Amino acid sequence: MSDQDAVFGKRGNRDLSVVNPNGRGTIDGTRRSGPVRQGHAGDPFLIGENMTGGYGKGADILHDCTIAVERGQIAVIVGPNGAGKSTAMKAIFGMLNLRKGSVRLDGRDITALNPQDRVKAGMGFVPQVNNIFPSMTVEENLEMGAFIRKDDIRRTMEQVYDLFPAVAAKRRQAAGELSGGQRQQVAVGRALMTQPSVLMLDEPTAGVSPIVMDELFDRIIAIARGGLPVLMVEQNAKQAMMIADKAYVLVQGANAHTGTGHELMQNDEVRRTFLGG
Amino acid sequence: MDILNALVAFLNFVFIPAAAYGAQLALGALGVTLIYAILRFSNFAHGDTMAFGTAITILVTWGLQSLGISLGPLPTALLALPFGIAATALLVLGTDRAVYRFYRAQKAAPIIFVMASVGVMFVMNGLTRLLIGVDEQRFDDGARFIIAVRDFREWSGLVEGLALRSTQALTVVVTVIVCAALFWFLNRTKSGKAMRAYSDNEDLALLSGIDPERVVRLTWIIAAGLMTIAGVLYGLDKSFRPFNYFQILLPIFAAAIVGGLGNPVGAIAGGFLVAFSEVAVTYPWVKVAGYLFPDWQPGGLLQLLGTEYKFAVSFVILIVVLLFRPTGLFRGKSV
Amino acid sequence: MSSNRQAAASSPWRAPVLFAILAALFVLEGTVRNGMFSGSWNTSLAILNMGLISAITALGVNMQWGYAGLFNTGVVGFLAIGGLAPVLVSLPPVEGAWAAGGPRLILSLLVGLGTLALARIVYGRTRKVWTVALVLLVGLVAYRWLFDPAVTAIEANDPARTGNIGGLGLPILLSWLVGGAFAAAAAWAVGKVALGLRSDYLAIATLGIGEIIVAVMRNEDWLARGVKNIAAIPRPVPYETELQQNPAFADFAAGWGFGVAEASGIWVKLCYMSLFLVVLLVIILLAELALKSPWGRMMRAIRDNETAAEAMGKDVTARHLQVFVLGSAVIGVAGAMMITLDGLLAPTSFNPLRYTFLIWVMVIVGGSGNNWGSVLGAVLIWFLWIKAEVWGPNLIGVLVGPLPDGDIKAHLLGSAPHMRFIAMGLVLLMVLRFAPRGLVPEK
Amino acid sequence: EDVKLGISLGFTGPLESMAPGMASGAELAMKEVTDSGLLLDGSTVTAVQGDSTCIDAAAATATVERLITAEGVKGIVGGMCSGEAIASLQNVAVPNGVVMISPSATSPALSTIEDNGLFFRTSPSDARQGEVMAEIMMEKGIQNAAITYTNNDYGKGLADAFASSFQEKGGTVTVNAAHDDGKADYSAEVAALAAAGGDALVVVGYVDQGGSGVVRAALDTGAFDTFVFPDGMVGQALVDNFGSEIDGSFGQNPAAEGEGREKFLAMAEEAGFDGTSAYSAEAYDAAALMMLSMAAAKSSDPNVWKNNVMDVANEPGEKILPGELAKGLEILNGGGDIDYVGASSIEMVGAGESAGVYREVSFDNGEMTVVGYR
Amino acid sequence: MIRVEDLHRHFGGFRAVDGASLTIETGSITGLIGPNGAGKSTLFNVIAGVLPPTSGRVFMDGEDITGLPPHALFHKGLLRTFQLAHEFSSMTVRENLMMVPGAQSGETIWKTWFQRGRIEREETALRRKADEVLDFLTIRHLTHEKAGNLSGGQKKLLELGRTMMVDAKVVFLDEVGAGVNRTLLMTIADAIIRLNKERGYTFCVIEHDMDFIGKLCDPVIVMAEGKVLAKGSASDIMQNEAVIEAYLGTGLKNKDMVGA
Ligand SMILES: Nc1ncnc2c1ncn2[C@@H]1O[C@H](COP(=O)(O)OP(=O)(O)OP(=O)(O)O)[C@@H](O)[C@H]1O
Ligand SMILES: Nc1ncnc2c1ncn2[C@@H]1O[C@H](COP(=O)(O)OP(=O)(O)OP(=O)(O)O)[C@@H](O)[C@H]1O
Ligand SMILES: [Mg+2]
Ligand SMILES: [Mg+2]
Repeated sequence: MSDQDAVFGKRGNRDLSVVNPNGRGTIDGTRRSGPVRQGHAGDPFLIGENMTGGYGKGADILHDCTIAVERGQIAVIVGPNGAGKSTAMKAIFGMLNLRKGSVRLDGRDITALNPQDRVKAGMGFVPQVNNIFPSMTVEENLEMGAFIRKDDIRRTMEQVYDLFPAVAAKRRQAAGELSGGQRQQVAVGRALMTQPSVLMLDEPTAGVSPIVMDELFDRIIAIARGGLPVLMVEQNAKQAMMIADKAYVLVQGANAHTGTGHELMQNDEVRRTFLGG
Repeated sequence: MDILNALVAFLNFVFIPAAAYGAQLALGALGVTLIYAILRFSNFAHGDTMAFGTAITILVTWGLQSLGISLGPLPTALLALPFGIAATALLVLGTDRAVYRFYRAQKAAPIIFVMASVGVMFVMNGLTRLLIGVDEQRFDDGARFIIAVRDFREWSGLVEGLALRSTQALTVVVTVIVCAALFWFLNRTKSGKAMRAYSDNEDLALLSGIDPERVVRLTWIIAAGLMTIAGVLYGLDKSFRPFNYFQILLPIFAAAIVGGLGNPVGAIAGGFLVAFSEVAVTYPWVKVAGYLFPDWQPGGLLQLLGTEYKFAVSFVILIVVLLFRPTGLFRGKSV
Repeated sequence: MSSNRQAAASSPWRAPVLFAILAALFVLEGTVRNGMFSGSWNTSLAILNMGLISAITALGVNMQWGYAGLFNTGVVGFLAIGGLAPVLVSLPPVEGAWAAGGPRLILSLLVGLGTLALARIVYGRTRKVWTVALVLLVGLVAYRWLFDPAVTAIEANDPARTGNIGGLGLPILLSWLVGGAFAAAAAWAVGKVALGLRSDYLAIATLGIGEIIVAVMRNEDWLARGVKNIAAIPRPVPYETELQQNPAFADFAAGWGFGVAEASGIWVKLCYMSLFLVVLLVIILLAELALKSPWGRMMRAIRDNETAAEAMGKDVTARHLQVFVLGSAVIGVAGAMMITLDGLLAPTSFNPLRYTFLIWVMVIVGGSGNNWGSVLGAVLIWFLWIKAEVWGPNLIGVLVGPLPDGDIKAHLLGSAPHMRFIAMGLVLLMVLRFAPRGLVPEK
Repeated sequence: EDVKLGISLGFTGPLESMAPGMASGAELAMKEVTDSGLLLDGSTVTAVQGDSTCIDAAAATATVERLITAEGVKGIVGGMCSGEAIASLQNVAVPNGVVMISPSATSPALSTIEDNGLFFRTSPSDARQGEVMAEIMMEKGIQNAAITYTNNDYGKGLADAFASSFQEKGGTVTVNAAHDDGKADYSAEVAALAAAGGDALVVVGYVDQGGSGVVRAALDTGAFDTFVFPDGMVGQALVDNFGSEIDGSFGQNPAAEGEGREKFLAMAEEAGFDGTSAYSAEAYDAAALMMLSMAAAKSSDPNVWKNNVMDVANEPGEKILPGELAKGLEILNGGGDIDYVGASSIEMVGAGESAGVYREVSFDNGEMTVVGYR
Repeated sequence: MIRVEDLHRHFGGFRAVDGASLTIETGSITGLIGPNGAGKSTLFNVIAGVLPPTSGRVFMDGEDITGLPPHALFHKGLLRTFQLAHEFSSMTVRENLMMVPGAQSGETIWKTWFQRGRIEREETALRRKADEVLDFLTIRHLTHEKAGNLSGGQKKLLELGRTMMVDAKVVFLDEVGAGVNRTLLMTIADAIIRLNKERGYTFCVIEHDMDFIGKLCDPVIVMAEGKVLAKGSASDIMQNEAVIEAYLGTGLKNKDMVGA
């Protein structure tokens, strides 16, 4: 089932019957990883440096863009729609080919790794869209989050359920049948299950109600303070800035402003043009 | 009223044959559905791959027979089956490597996969014929009947006879086992869940650390097993002729679609629905009615429609079923 | 991501170059004689003519799939029903058939249709299943009471030679239009029931309707003699034998340096070709006009996202029905043309591999959504389909050449005809590899 | 001169398992003639195969078009199924003036078609065989029978012919139902036949196609145990498939008294193929007829030798059996007259159709034995 | 404008909308808020004809529109946007807009054959209108981009843009704000107000951003567990204990750890 089917039922004839377009990916899963190289001394935990690139053969979207996050910190990316925030996240995750620049994690240069191997290297990611398995139950969604883990996952799962009680009540329901905000909670829950060494979230709070959003931010702070670096894109910029140790403003694929969340909040121009007054 | 004879006539001519045929279709549809759900296309090469697997199994069976190895009352082909599955798995994995992988990497439109599978169908079609020729081959041995008509008549003293071929029983039993195993695998094991996850959302599966190529390989191997088993059971029960394996593709697809493509329960239900509607709707009830109401002398055969329309009739039934269940027999979760 | 590649792949020269290559293939087939080509213009043109008919069929399928995303798996049925038209329209009337039961037959068909309509109205008014069932039952009995004797009488009318209801003796070209109308009517009925529901439903309904139409044509002898076939269907072009007896034509042929038999064949084929080309171009013109208009934009939107299109005020079901009927009508025209070209209606020949799946291959190889692509794909695939008959066995000859003589070699050589499929499959895979989005992709 | 003869049969498609046997039959005759060196001053005859697909009229037309206009064949053994045969005859053979002799197409439509005298067939006429079959059954005391026929013009034509002559003789046909070849399952058909009942089941089909499938299912369910087999079913394959299970059944196929068919079978065995496979003998006869007619006309031009086909096939003249083509050629070269009997006892009536003599066979103790000729 | 009476929509045993009754006054901008899973989108979908109700009625201007298909509602002037953007991904952004207006003569197939000139004129007008909308949404530079290639927020803008292509009576916006830059969101709010004032559109807006709701909406309806929990002005609602309890919350608990 694709996203829309959950609400609208299986109507229409498009592409179905003989082919099954639901859940097709955009990432080339057959690509093999290249070698891992030595990183630079004094790097942050995760850094995408001087990234330049775009989708397929199309024009460049990112222009010499640098994003980094330190251990135990929260880095937030903000910017207008279409600035390239999601693209930067994907670039860091190896989902598009960089023409220039490198991505380094924990002292290693992982620019040549494919996304699968980055997951194995400890990166966790919640994409902005299509971030759940719609026909699997909530519980199975979480299990899939823990796919590469070998240890007991029940404790982590309980923690996720504690965090999102609305979802816990629906653990046997197909995730595709949830409301928009509930799905978002499942998506974040899935990433938390991975117990990654760095967590990347693309607009985790889009569509969730204020009370849940607060919970979520709380949780993110707790996670980061526990030592797990968090890199996220946010449009709920005011709240995000409040908790950000480091904030990036992207405009047209390039770094426009960088600083601590507090600094940028003070900056009038940034506040007016990007954070909504 | 002679209920016993009526019942036996019904069992012998409608129920048992339709059940065996239904099980054969169900196994085929299961393979089609699996590939549809996980690799996202309808595999037109399914029938011809079934023929290939069966051909290999037949060759191995002959080899075993010439060595004097047999399974007693069971067909020797069961011993040869693993070889057939292995060879078919190698073939489909090779095909995947040579054909489909390219399109996967390209993210080609799914319909392109379908057309590529038509190309593969042609090639397999020729390959099987090069391997074993076009003629009919019989390779069943062991006991033919569990219940033979004559014995049944003697035993029961009824006018009507009842036959149960061992291959029919075998087909149904194997189908049940295979389905149960597949269910268990998909819903309970980690690899099975990974397959479902991949089917649901490829990118996210990859972001969860599931290796997509491994899922694809696994799918092909399971599909190869299903195809070979289906093909061999069908060949044991009927006979093996490569052309028939293309012809069976249509009912298999009908079964898979009516059950709800991508849904294993649906595939099974669809298989039985197609088989029973083919047999039951065109069945002339005159004999059964004769036993039930001995005084009634109907003029005709009490047949709804001639057998020449059997496939058409089964389609009408399918459509009517869908009218009342517009989402297919089983929608639920796709694989 | 893929969309960028799409744009890159469709250079404006692509289609013309590919068409030129295709034309070259036909010229080679007409002039060069070697292991690959036969060097006969007759062969070349014969392939081309059937290729053009395939192209029209492919256009119809492309309308349904390429424009609207409707998966029609019953192409064979619509071709067949179109093929009925030349028989019913253009064959001379059968003596005695009409008298034997014609009016009664028509009446029974009217009663049958009337029953269905009545059932529908009753259902609409009362919503009671039992009353509807009753109406249907009474209607069915009346229908069979009228129908069965009429059919028996007609089929008893000289069954070895005729036994069918016969035609109207009208011009054959008219039957092409009628073929389209037949198919459109069938499509309308199917679409009314099946469209607008879920996708698989349409696939299975069309698969079924294809089977049903063919089954009816095979088994209802009164209609078109069933499996006993109908031959000698009138032609819109002169007969070769007539041309051969025409001295003026013999001179004309000699002027071009052809034997009269050969020239007559070529001439007839050229006549057919012109007719087919006219039909093809008219259909393409109309289709392109529509496609390049807001209508085409709306169809693309519907194909792209039905839910959103519906919310934007487009009546998706009605549009689907429209394009389904139009596409089927085109397929029906092609069916009538094909039967005219064959001069024969043989219901046993309508099998889905050849008339549904091969057509699909044509559409997809050509590039779905693109009319010129469909034409290119159709003619090319048809050419390959025919040539594979020669290439396959030649290929195996080359392949087993180095093998030592023996059983295996003999077996392989004996299986040479099956290389037809292998060759076809390999070529198809190669074309798809070279152009994974079709030869001329939709822009 | 090297005379080319085309063989246009359905090497792929539903009847693909019958085509190789037929092609071998035709090639056997050509080889025999070539080896004799007696045709038209030592001409050789080569076969050019074409795949008619049996069901695709357009593909068959293209194939025959190639055989005639590109390969320049002087005659064609084929087509195999009536539809494609009609199409290729009308659209290619007649316009180009090339003879087609079909070993297997039996459609009545072919009798009435405008063929300019270019079409013949060596398969027997339905009407005659139907009558023979009805006669045999009556003699065996079978009063009511069920019929199943393969759903094409051969099956339909023969089944109808048989039904009417059986009823004329006082028999009852309980059901006359079709089966399709190459189908996945015949339970429905057998269920219907069994429900209708009858003392015997007449199986008008092909032995390596649906015919055997129906017999198999009928035996297994105990629906029938006596079967009647017309020409498409009678063959070694039947015995191989069913052995003694069909004891008590019987049938007939065209073959003259004298050793016509036996000789052909022996020759086929020597050449390494199964001569009993359906229509193999008829294909041999078709090719032989062509070459004999050429010899009689002293020309390989089909427009000339088409007029000799009837003479060569019918009385008066010396009877020629398979393996005696050299003898026949010699007589013709000497200006004599022959009556080609061949493997399937050719007798041309009307518009080039074969009338034929039938041999009656019965199945006992798992073997097929010849009972007599009629 | 819209009146909903005792509406129920159940999924299996689950009551997503459980007896909701509400009215949307003509000319108002009504806000609809509530916790995740409260049934807001489901309510929208029932009103917009995408889902049939289990029971209950929907009226528009006093006329019963329950169960009418979406395309019919569109022609009555009822438009909606989707929570998960439903763009026509293989069409360009401009085409996405141009396809919206109904009653285009170019959408009747025979007119495309015989009335080319008229279609051309209509197209030119439409193109101009589409470009105005694109300018307004600040995505004019994306005119020829395939809609599928837009960023998440840009797709949301496109959703909104489509409603501006025709003269609607009432527009349902399902979380236009989610994923849209806050500065731009305020511009959108201005636009909504302008459409409301100048063209008389009635709006019903689902949104989780309380700034946006506060700026825009009067009245605000709060849903929870499929029922209407409260209705009132934005400021009243934000004071409402029950609403704070169920929906708004009281802010971050971990404030102490921020910036540590
Ligand atoms: N197809 C479905 N099957 C089963 N339950 C469903 C289905 N669609 C929605 N639901 C349930 O109905 C409830 C209401 O969903 P709805 O989408 O209306 O919520 P919402 O108020 O829009 O929430 P959000 O703010 O998160 O978008 C949810 O709990 C959801 O799980
Ligand atoms: N798959 C794609 N192919 C081509 N171009 C794309 C693709 N996805 C996004 N783009 C383009 O890249 C640019 C940046 O997109 P991106 O998704 O990174 O924006 P964003 O900053 O995340 O915006 P938002 O806040 O709206 O999510 C946009 O202009 C968009 O048009
Ligand atoms: Mg984004
Ligand atoms: Mg919602």
